[in-house]
Amino acid sequence: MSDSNQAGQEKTTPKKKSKYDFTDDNLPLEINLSWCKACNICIAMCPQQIFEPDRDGRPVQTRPADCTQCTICWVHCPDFCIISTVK
Amino acid sequence: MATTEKQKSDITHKYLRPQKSFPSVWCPGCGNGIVMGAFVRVVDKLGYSKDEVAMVSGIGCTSRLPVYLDFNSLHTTHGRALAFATGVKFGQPKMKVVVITGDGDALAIGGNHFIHACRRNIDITCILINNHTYGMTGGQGSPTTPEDAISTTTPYGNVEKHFDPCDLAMAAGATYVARGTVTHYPQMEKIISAGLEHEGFSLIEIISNCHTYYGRLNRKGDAPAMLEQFKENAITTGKAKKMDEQELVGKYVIGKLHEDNVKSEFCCEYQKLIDHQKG
Amino acid sequence: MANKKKKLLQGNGACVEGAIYAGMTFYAGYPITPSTEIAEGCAKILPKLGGRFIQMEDEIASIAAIIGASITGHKAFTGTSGPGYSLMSESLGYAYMTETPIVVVNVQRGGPSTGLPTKVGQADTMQARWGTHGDYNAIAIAPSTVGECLTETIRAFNLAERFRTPVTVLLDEVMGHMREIIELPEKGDHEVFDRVKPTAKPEDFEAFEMTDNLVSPMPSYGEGYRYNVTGLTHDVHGFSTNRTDETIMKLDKLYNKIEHFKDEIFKSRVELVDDADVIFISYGTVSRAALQAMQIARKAGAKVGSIQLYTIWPFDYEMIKRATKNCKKVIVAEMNMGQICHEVQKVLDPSIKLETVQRYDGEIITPMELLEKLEEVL
Amino acid sequence: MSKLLDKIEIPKDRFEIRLSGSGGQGMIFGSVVLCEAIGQSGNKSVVQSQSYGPEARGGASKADVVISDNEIYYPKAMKLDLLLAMTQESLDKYYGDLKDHGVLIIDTSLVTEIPTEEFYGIEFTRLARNEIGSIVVSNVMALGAICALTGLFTKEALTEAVLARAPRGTEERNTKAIEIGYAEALKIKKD
Repeated sequence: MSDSNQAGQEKTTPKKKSKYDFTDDNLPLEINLSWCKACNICIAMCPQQIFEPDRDGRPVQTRPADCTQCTICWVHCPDFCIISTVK
Repeated sequence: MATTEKQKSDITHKYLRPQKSFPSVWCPGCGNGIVMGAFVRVVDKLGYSKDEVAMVSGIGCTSRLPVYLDFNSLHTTHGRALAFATGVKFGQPKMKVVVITGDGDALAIGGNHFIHACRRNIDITCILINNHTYGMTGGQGSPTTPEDAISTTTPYGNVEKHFDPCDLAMAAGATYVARGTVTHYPQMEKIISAGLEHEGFSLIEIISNCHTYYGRLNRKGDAPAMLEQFKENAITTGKAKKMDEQELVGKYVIGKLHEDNVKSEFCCEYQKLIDHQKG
Repeated sequence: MANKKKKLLQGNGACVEGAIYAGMTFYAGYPITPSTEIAEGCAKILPKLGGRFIQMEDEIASIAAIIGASITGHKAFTGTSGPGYSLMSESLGYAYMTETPIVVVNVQRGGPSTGLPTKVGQADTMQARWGTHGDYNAIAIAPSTVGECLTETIRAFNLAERFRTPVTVLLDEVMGHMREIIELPEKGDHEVFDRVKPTAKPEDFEAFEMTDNLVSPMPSYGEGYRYNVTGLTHDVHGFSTNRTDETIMKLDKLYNKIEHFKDEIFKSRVELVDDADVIFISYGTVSRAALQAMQIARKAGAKVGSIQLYTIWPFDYEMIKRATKNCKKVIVAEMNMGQICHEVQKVLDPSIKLETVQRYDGEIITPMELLEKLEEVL
Repeated sequence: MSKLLDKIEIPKDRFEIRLSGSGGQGMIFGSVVLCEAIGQSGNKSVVQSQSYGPEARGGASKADVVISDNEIYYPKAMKLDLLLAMTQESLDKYYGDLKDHGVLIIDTSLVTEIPTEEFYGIEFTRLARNEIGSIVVSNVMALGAICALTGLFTKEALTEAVLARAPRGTEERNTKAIEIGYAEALKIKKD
């Protein structure tokens, strides 16, 4: 299934520094904007600064390729809006 | 099969009550949600069934937490959560009884129940989310509001002294006491887990942010700013040992502060009494 | 009858026996004169039966603990007196709102405040109806003998379980401490009612569903239903609501589940009222003085009757109206400055004069005082 | 119209006893034992009540027992059929509650001023001290006397009731006290 695909991709792209490869159409995180209250925590705490706020203050993944799946954004999201896409 | 990142990050959704509408009632960025996430991930990791967990709470922002989770939930009167929880635990000792409470709920109106639950060493895990203020009623001073801090009832600075909930619990006889902050997520999961697994009364104090009232009145900024301050002001127990009292003012000593596995637990002792008396 | 086990018991002790008979397995309490023997009795007997006794830090914690225990499936019980009952008021309201069956015995003493701890009173009668804030319907019952302390406590548990509501048993200091030889009931002598458990699957379960008799089946924690219990006004699922229709539904349910079935709750002893010129109305220990006065007065040729209320709340207005229709005067006797007399007045025919005998000095009303009043009004 | 109060009388099926003395003389214990002895001796109804409170320790102490073949309505004494007074204070306080020709039993080792000729005087305290070596059993001795004077219950029932409630190791003392009280009362019993 797709799991093995991604695992395969990981090995064949050694030039990426991050653990996972996130191309533009394969975002590292799925964000449930209908639950998001725009608290800014994910944006501020992300060590790779992959987010930028939209005009309502909600996170947009502007530098997805830098995501290291460190978990900081989703463990600190008080509203359970952020889910990893890595299967 | 190893859990994937997607599964790990999605655990919380397995425990949210399907009948409740989300997002929660809390302000954007409220630490209560962070603690809630940590709690369910710990429960999942420990493998407790939903039916065996009872969450008891009193009144306050924090006390709204159990209603969102698909466990047995008891939302009680202000300050009395530990007394109700004592009835639940003593009535059904096989249940994992967790009290979610705030600083006002547990230490002011519920102060007496707090010290007596500690004294009895009844196997309840008390997660005290300390935001130094009364959030639900709009930012009044609480027993943990620091000296000089501004609240709506201490508009010229707090002249009262504050409680240290962990010291209080230790002195009163709690057998597991630990402190964390909403910023230190892995450590928070660790102490909640240890508290749940500990047989006896455990107090888990989580320093949390009320940027809406406490933060605004004391110019501490928004939620991310407050979380950042917790990071700066948190001192691990190891480091704290090397610091003097003056240096520790305004700091949060985080980590396991006390553990006693010798002192007997109340329900076990009573069961022994029953077994003996029934003969 | 002769074969039954007899025992010399105090009223407080008989309450314990009654509670045990009814299946009580959990007691939480705080010592207070003149109810302490209830706690002491429970502390002694419960562990022997596999039940649980805990002395809490105060009465607030005591009622909280029994509500918690009731939700885990215990028949739960506490005993107290006026000051403790006042402290319990808040969580008593919680039990009304969450429809949690519990039994609270209030061994009344003189009040207000600390009052007369070792003396008798009946001044918590109105508090038993209106003690906590908000709208609700309450059940309060009042025995008058040691034997009735036992049987009425059984009835209190049955009513609590049947209606999913707190029930207050109003004793007083004299009754709590007086001793009588009573027959201990054997299994089967009295009906014991257990709360109705849900039969719905957990996924279809509504914790506070509307049923024909307005009482929702009640599961215990740990049985797979995982429902929410809150003191906030809540919908049928147990989740808080601000909606006006759901609020009305909830409060109507709390009120009507008792109001519509009050015939099951009423209990009174009506003696010789048909030809009576004067009727005593009383409850609790005072009823014994009233019956005594009636007996003496009848022997002396006066046409006197007596109504004793075992169920005080809900108040049986219809019965009072019916039973007093032929009399000329009614004497309400109570150990307070006038509480139940106002309820009686509400339904009394305007042609009937209401008289009262009241005592609030910490002493029991005597038959002689009632006879003196009788002479005055005859 | 009046006259109701002139016509009334206390029901004859009631027998009302008051044990009175000072706190510590065991009046309440005595009344409880009395109830149990009566309970064992048949199908009578009994009600016991007591003065209760801080003043019961040290000051005057009293306990009422009402006995009847029928349902007992009023649980306290109205007009005493029998008064036991172990102290001068209790006699002064309660003598007025005794009905005409009621049985009055007095501990004559402690009570000296007696307002009537019609009484049974036994030196319970002195006898207890001299014959048994402990004044603690004077209350039980008085019960022995009540047994002999009223016949409300048997001596065997009384002994059984006392031994069931008394602390272990005091059986002999208590049995002896009952015997002495019983015998002393028989000596002075009027028919």
